[in-house]
Amino acid sequence: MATEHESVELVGDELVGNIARSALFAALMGAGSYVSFPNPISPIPVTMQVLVVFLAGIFLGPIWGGASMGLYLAAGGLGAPVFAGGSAGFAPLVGPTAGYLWSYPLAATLVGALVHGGVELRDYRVGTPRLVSAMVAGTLVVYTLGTVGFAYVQGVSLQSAFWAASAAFIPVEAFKIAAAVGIVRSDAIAAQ
Amino acid sequence: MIRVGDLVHRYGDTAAVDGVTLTIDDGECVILAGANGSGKTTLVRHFNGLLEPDEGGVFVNDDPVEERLVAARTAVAMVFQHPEDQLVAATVGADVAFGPENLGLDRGEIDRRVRESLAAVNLDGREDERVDSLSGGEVERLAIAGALAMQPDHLVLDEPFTGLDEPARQSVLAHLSELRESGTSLVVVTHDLRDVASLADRVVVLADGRVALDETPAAAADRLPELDVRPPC
Amino acid sequence: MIRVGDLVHRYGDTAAVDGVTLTIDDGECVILAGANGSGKTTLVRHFNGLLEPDEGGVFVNDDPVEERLVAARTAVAMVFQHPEDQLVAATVGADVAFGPENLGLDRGEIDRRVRESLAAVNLDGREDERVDSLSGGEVERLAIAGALAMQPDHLVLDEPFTGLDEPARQSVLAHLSELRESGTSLVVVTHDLRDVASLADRVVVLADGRVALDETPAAAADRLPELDVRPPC
Amino acid sequence: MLTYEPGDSFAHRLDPRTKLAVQLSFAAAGLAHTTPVGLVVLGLVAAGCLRAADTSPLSALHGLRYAIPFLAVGPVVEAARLGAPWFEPAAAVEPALASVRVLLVFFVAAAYVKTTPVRESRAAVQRLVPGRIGIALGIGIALVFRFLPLVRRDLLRVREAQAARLGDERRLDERLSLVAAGGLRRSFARADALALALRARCFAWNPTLPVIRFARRDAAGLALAVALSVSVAV
Ligand SMILES: Nc1ncnc2c1ncn2[C@@H]1O[C@H](COP(=O)(O)OP(=O)(O)OP(=O)(O)O)[C@@H](O)[C@H]1O
Ligand SMILES: Nc1ncnc2c1ncn2[C@@H]1O[C@H](COP(=O)(O)OP(=O)(O)OP(=O)(O)O)[C@@H](O)[C@H]1O
Ligand SMILES: O=C(O)CCCC[C@@H]1SC[C@@H]2NC(=O)N[C@@H]21
Ligand SMILES: [Mg+2]
Ligand SMILES: [Mg+2]
Repeated sequence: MATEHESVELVGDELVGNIARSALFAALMGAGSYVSFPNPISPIPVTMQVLVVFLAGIFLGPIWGGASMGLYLAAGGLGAPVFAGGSAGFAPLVGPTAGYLWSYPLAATLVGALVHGGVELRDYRVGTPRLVSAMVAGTLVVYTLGTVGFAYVQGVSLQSAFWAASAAFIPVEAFKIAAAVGIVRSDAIAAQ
Repeated sequence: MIRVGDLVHRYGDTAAVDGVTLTIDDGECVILAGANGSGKTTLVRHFNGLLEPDEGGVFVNDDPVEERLVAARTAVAMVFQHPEDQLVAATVGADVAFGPENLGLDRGEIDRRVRESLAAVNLDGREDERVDSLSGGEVERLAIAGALAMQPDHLVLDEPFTGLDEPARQSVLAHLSELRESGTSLVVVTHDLRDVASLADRVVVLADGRVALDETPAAAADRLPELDVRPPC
Repeated sequence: MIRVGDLVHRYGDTAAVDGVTLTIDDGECVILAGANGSGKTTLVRHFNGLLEPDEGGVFVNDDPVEERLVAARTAVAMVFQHPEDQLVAATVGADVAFGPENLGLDRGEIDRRVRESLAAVNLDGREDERVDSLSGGEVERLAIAGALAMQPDHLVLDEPFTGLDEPARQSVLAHLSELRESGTSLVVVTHDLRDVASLADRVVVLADGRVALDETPAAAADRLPELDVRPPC
Repeated sequence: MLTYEPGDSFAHRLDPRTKLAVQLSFAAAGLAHTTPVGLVVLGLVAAGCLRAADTSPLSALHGLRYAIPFLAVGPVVEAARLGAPWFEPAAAVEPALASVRVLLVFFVAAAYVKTTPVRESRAAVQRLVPGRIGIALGIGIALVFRFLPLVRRDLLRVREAQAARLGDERRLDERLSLVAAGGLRRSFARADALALALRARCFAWNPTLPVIRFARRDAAGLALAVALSVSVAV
């Protein structure tokens, strides 16, 4: 019995935990894009995705926050219904919202790095100004890539892309940043 | 054989398991009972090295668990309190295959184990069904199949009957007796002996993280109520 | 009083509740039994407007639920089948206080209710513990406390005894009888009558979304097994 | 919603790697040839893919209905003017071609989603991405598929739990952060339980991978992928 499976190389405990959390955050991201409201001035819907991007960076840190968003894109690309409105497959990754989607891993990594002050996971309960500026920086990344992506894929100018795909959302993001601060400030999640 | 010696497990300052010594022989069926919070779940998680002892040691087939993790985890399979959280794949067949795949078995052997384990819980032929379309009793049985596919010497079930209706309970119970016949030893965690007493060789009761009683079901019956465990009726 | 008339609830094409008519009087204790998937949970979720009828209507104290949601939710409190679904706050005390706070009560009254409800489930003095460090049975008890703190006219409990140890079960049962004495009506959902039969005025059994039996416990006992419900023993 | 459906169409029987190659090269070819002629050719290829997947273009369109507004908006914003003549059709041509291209990519991707089960996608990833990263990625992807319905249900339950105790009486922002915090707490709990389950079942770096095999019919798909890639270069 005991010698039967000598060659099995177990994945380390800590890593298993991180993989599980990344997968759960990717699924949470899928749930966050399912909650999508039509936006009166843009064809792109208002979703909770960006809120989850912030939370992934804050709670999982730069490395695993970024990894979970990468996992989100991979699972969606292979057919999990995790993109806005429950759509799935490779197409959204090269479609009009591609810029947004590809920005998520970068934004989560950036938010995580700014909150935790480096690649190591530290206490995420930092001061509000730092928390907010980290998320503002993340938002900038999301919208820069989102606008550029829309312009490139749809063959329109950057200016049109900005008005069509980005402008209408800015106020909504402030609200998501406030919600994220609220969650961090509450004692909802035990310090890890 | 599972052997636990002077085991202590602390969460922060409080000891959830507080000096337990216990042996579970091959082929035995042991009920591990005790009040809510008495440390049952914490104790069994040491049997296959999911938790590390703060003091004392755990041996499976005479190997120390911490040093021979793979051996311990193939010898002791576990069905958790919420079976839903332990299914890792989206379809029935893929979920049962997960354990054997990790053991690096060849494909023919994996397929054989998947078929046999599903048959053991009456889910044969349903490999391609989606996990989220199963009923509560079916999810419980699928979790058991996933554990069986490891071909364990010991199967640990943490409150396997909660939420199951009478036909589902009967069916799980019937499968457990069959397993026992075939030589697998069983550890069933519960605080209600009414459902499983018929199956058991021994009843071990925990109170505040210590073994308060270790007897045959008949001998234990009288003392169960004072230990906050429901006796068989 | 809760009154349900010709209620139909469909998930997609299949009717989980398929024409149920039922009245629960003030101060009554009704057991709602039935096999897994017979529609019990779906039915009770209409009592406080968590689901909307596809056909038929639900009235609480003669108000239509859909039009008077707040009144219905004040009058009908609910313990969910999976208690961990029900917790909304991070600590024990904050969770129990959630409902009373929403009722706009003053702080003294809220604190009093929190204390009393926790005492009823043997969790007194544990206000500051985090919900994620509780054991399975303790979570169940906390969920019950949260509903008790609403001091409703009707209390609906969906399989409340599954994870409870004997003292907690006894304590909850005693508290339920007290509530009943004081005029609160109770609806207990279960597929196992052994724990609650003593309390009940009536047993209503669902099968495939329809009322298959509506009797006193004594009169019902014989027919329960054929409806996949465990009779009292 | 667009999801996998069991079946035995030609595309169902292809190796997932072949299908991935076709998708990638198709998207690249679309970017390279956004001209009327190029798009007609690609349109034929896309029709062929749908045919191989036994999917009618109408049902594929239905699965994509959410994406349609995007495709209309590009041409409209680009042609709109803030003064007379208000609308300049010529400016809309290029964005319109871009939209057609995107639509075609959607069709081809729909064929993949409809014909490829998670198990095969996972196997493809674990073979295409080398080493431990591939193993972890493959499992991670399978876990996302598995936990998506649970997480969605959890969020719904948190909302219901609040509503049942009159949480709807609270302010909107408070409610939202309560739901988000509740969902987050449940997700962490699920992740911890899941990690335990993975460890109990010997989650390892060197598992036996699910079988996928190139067969003769894959030659046709791979030839198509090569042709599309070559067309990008010329
Ligand atoms: N992760 C944890 N962190 C802190 N304390 C914990 C943790 N898990 C369990 N405990 C505490 O340890 C004690 C034993 O818990 P355990 O889950 O082992 O009990 P149990 O006997 O399985 O109870 P139940 O019948 O309710 O499932 C309890 O008091 C519980 O509150
Ligand atoms: N959200 C849902 N979507 C689709 N079908 C559902 C949903 N919830 C329940 N069902 C189906 O409706 C039927 C009734 O379910 P319900 O949960 O009301 O049963 P129950 O009597 O409470 O069973 P149990 O004893 O297992 O809790 C079942 O067949 C179930 O599969
Ligand atoms: O899943 C997709 O297809 C991407 C949708 C992108 C939505 C963007 S993200 C930034 C902005 N804020 C929102 O609420 N929606 C848009
Ligand atoms: Mg337990
Ligand atoms: Mg139910």
